Amino acid sequence: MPVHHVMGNEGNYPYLLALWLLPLAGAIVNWAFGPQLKSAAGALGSAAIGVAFVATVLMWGAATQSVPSTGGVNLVGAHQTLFSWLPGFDFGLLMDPLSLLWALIITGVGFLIHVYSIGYMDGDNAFARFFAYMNFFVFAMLTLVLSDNFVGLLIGWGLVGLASYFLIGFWFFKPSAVAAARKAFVLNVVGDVGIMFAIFMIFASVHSTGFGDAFAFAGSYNTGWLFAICLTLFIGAAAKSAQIPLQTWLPDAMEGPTPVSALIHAATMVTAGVYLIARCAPLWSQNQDAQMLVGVIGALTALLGAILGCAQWDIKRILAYSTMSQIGYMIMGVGVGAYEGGVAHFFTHAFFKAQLFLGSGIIIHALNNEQDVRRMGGLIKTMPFAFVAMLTGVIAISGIPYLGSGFFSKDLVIQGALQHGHPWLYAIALITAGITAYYMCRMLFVTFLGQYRGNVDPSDLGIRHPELAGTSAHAAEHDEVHAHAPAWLMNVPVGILIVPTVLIGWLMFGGENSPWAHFFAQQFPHPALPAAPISETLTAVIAFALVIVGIAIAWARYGVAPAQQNAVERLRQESVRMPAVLTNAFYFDYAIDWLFVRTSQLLGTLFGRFLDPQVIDGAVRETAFSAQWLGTLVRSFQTGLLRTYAFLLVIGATCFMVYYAVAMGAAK
Amino acid sequence: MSPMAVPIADYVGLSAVIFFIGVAGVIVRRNPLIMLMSIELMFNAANLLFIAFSRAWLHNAGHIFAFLVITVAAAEAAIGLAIVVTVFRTSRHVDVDDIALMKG
Amino acid sequence: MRKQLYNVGAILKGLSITFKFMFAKRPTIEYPSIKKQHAPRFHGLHELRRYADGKERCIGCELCSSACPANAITVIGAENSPENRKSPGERHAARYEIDELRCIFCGMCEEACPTDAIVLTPRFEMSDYRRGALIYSKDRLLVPPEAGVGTAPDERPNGIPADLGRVAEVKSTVDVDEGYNATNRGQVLKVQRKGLAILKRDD
Amino acid sequence: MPDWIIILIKSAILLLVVVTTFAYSMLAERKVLGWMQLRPGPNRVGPWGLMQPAADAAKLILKEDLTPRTADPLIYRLAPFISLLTAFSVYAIIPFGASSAGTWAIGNVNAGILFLLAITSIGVYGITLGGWASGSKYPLLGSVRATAQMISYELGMSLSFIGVLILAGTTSLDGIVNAQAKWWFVVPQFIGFIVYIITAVAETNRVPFDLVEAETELVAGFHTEYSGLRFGLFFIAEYVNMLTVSCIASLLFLGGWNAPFGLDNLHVPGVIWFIIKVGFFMFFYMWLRATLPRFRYDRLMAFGWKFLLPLATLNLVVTAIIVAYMGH
Amino acid sequence: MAAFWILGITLIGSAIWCITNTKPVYSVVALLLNFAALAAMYLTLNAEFLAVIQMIVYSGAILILFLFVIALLSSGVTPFSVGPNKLPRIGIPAVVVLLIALGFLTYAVNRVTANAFANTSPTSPVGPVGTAGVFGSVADFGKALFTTYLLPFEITALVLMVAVIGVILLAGDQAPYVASQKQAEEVRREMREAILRGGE
Repeated sequence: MPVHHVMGNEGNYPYLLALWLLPLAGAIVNWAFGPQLKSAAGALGSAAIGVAFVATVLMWGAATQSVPSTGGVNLVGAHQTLFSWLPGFDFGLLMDPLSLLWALIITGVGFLIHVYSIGYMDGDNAFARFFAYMNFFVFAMLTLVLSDNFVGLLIGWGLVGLASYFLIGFWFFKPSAVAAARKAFVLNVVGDVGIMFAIFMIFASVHSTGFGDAFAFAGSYNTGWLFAICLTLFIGAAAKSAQIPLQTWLPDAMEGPTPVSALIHAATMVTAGVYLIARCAPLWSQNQDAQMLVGVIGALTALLGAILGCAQWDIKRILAYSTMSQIGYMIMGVGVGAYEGGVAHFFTHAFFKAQLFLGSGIIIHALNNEQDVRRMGGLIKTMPFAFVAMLTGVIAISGIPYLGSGFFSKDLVIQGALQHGHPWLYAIALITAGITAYYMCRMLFVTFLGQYRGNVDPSDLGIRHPELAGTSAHAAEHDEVHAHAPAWLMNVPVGILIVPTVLIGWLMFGGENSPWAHFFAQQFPHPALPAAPISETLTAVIAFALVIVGIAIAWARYGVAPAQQNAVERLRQESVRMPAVLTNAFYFDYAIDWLFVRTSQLLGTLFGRFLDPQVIDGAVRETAFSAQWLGTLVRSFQTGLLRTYAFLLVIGATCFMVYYAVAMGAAK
Repeated sequence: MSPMAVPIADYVGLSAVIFFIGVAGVIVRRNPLIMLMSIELMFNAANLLFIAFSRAWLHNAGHIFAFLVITVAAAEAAIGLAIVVTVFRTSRHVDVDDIALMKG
Repeated sequence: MRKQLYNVGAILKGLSITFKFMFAKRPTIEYPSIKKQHAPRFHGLHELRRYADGKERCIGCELCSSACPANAITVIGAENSPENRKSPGERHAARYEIDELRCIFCGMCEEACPTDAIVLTPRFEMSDYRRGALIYSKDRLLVPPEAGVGTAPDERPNGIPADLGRVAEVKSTVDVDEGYNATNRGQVLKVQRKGLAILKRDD
Repeated sequence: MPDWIIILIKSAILLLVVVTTFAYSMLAERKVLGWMQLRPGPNRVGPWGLMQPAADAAKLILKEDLTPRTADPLIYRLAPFISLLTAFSVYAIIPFGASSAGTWAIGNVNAGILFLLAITSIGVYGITLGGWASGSKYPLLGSVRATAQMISYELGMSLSFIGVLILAGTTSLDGIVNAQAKWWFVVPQFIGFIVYIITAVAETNRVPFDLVEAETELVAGFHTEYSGLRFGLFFIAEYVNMLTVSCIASLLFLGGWNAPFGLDNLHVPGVIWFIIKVGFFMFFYMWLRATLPRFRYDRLMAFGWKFLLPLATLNLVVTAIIVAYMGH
Repeated sequence: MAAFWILGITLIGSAIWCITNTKPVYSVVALLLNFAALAAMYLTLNAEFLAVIQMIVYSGAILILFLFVIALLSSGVTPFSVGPNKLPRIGIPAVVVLLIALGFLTYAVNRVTANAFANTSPTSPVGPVGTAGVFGSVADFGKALFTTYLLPFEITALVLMVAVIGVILLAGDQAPYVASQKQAEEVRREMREAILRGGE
């Protein structure tokens, strides 16, 4: 047996177990006793997550501890072995700074979103089921980030996919929701399979699935083998994090309730890919090709998401594409080796994207499940709080210097790309920043400025499927009387989120000496890099200039007074003239359809129509005829009497016995 | 631990006899319950061998597999009896000679 | 869940009740050796009384017989002869039989009797193995001379005949004197109930 | 003296003790039932009715032994003996006390508790075969009920044992008792204890689980056709089984011959404590019989499979997890 | 040695009794005797845990199930077999064939024993560390079962579960839930349309 490598200091950490299992307990209780709990289900579900958050904070000291080990390498964080299943698979929990960061977001932001959901889901007839699923998701996600081995990670990976499937299809009476849930699940499973193959390859090399063993071996893998591992791992990451070409499920996933979109499809689950790559930094650092691949795909996704964000009218889809784009940034960051930047962007993004989603949730809830921005407008007067919430979010995501957290982290990523020697990625990232500012402001202006257009006929706005806009089955059901929960239940979490959205970025201020860099000092490799040709300040200036351009264009198109005057006509024109390539999201769905589904079908047809009946069947038919003849002969032996068969069996066995006895006798 | 008092070949012989009695039961009897019991006899003959060899070589793998055989035998008996009950429900009597749907 | 807990509570409650009963006072009267005390006017087995001088009270008038709703009494009167006076009057009962199987113990005979000869006593242990033994004739109904004259119901202390054996003190309203244990009279009745007298009569 | 003679003598003594205990526990049951029903109970034969068992025995022995015409003669005669044999053979391993010389048991088997399970699982054959061989419908129904009931409840019983085994870390009965020197297992294994008590009542076919011999429905269940001594053997087997499960309950959950509440310095012999504990359980059986009505059959099965078994499993899992994390 | 022969003869005798009885209940009794003798033989082979398991599982559960089914089905009224025996003359050939097989097997075993099993008396038992001399005990068995042979154990658990499901399907209530075909068709159509519209 090779030496067993462990990450983290072994010990008993009751808080760690508590924070891992509390959401599961909440889920089970909500699931089993939902009907009895009635409205207490929400409070219970939130409380479970809230206590888990407290436990996470209490784990802070243990998670950041660093003790020198015998091998000269520091053991960072806390590790608790739970049980050993089969040789090579010991299950345990690992909490180091990286896991801690994710756990903080999952439980902290998760808690706020749970509280928000009490208000948002109020009156739904499956209230307890919703919280059971949400708690289950939190448990699954914690399993993913706390596992100390690849199999545990894969279990968590699969479970979050399952939870996501449950929650996207939560309103299962909407066929579109069910279709979206199915799509998400299928694409996620593609990723799961990728990771599974990666685990097979890792196990084949190191005979263990533990992170510690796999990373300790990092320098000794065969290069091609390592690239294959990274590639298959990245397939998983791409599927979960909606990277090209597996990104198509994310916009559709917006069929789920808005808190779900905020928690799962913006703040936590979709960033699992970022976590995976950051966690496997020792593997990626050993392989330039894998880094390049991930970086390029991340950058392309960022750009593609941003472009598609410009063409959407559904407020949640706009946010979904922006999520895709931002995750592209993160993936690019961790891909090229700027791990701290990528992770930082995850951290800030979790706050401001949750902020945006929850803000949009307030609007959607107030407008009775209307999601099309063309049927909004002028909401600044009626919903000033929502405007403030959305505004801070937009500022953060656009990267206005020093005003929002997004600026700092995005800057880290962009500068990181350049530092690690990828000028093209740097350029794409900068351009994307500008586009981001444009489409986010576009959403903000169309939604909040001008006149309210909710009463305008859908076709006058160029909405092609009026029956699909804002008139989902759910809305129809609750059209009449909808007893709204007190607004503060939804407003308070949003209000709390404004603080980190605006301020959290200051953590990253100061580059190498920032608390952020210090936090991860032990976690990520820091190879010596040549100085970047463009300084960080200059990058910030360029980025800011592009952002200003984006905002200006948005203002000119949607914000200025003339645009507001004939907004209805302009929106109709724009909707109708939207390039097909954009409305169809670069034909990715069609491409997948053509490349995989249709080809399989075609192949199937080929086999079915020609190969099978003519070639195979032809051969078989002839065989069959002879077999039939033989069968007629043999059939006479088939008496159907069980005992006859048994007797024949025994005679056969006896023959063998006689043969062996005789043969053995002869051999003597 | 003292060596075995009885040579292993005797156990093999005993096991073979019991096994063949079981086989005879399956072939000769047409009551499915007795056939199932005969199968249990065969299982037991195999188990006896497992345990005798386990003792001879002082290795507990034989014990483990005898245990697994018992478990599987339990499953087999349950399924077999369920089939007997089902057959009885449809035809009010159980006779393996009548269950000849696979007749050629 | 609540229902299950309720069930547990119910079981515990039942257990506590039976446990309490284990130490409760038992109302059992150990009958053959201890008998239950009856009301003073309890209607049990009949007896024929005597006068203080030993003469029978019954004069064979058959009023009891005609008063009997169940036709259980048979009286056949006879003249007293001077040398053998059974009763103070002219007549006496030659035969006096009560079929206790028919009798409904209503007390009409007692009411009808002009000489207070027939009374109902609190004796109730009349079971027997043969039907015939339950037709009580005069030899068993008449108080034997050595046992006194019999007691009128109103004069009966606490309504307890002297031959009932130990009496259970079950009624707090009535005090039981000592000395009501088995007496000669009880012994006589016991012997008669075994059927000896009847056999003699059949002979 | 050779070992086997000692064992023979021990067995004879034990047999005598058990049979006497059976006789008087039967009397005690009639007494206790009487008291709980505000009656004095049997008190005619001998002082306080103490000779009643002898009278009963004489009656049963002298009664005519009938064999129905439709009965299967061999098995009909065999069944009571199977019941009795299994009931008695359990006592081979039950320790009644301990002294410095060792435990008071005929044989100290390492897998004691498993041996016990094995023997009790054979016990059902007496009832089943007896009911089947009687050749009439009520006994057959009674025996079919007995089979299903005893298989179902044996699972719960075994699972409730395993919690104790995990805590004690041994399967030998005196090992288990010694492990309870400090804490009786009724405290950490309270759920297991409850499950055991319920399943034990069901295993011995006692009220409220006496569906097997339900008078009101099945006349007398599996022993409708039995009379005289053979009926008496079934009767003995039932009471001896009752005694057995009471002994097991005392050994497994109430610390066997250990003194309770730190009363060690009273220097009461362990066997006295053991008898007191067993007596308590015997009394509990009688108490139950005086209190509870009979279960309905489907409720009985549902209770066993859907409530007791999951409860016992849960108890087992929780115990295992706690022991795994806290150590012994 | 004596125990082996006594038990062996019991085993063979009860096995023959088991397969020759006309009454299935007698077969069960014979098999019970067989199992008990086998358990005793396991005890002589230091396999006390297996002996106990043999009694609990085989005698206490499997065999009683046979008895249960016999009581349930025949209850002395319905015959198990009706109609003619379709293989009336198979008995003698079967016994002959089996005796031949037995003869050759014995021959082969004797040939092999001469060299292969000649010296099989290792001095130290194969037990887990710290429990020397406990071969065949519960501890020894349990350690092996839950460490080295964990996977077979789990597979067996799966087999048991499959058997349970199978039995329930075979003998249980046979009224599976069938949703409305029309409703299912409708939902399927709506989903197809929703996919084609791409969610817009």
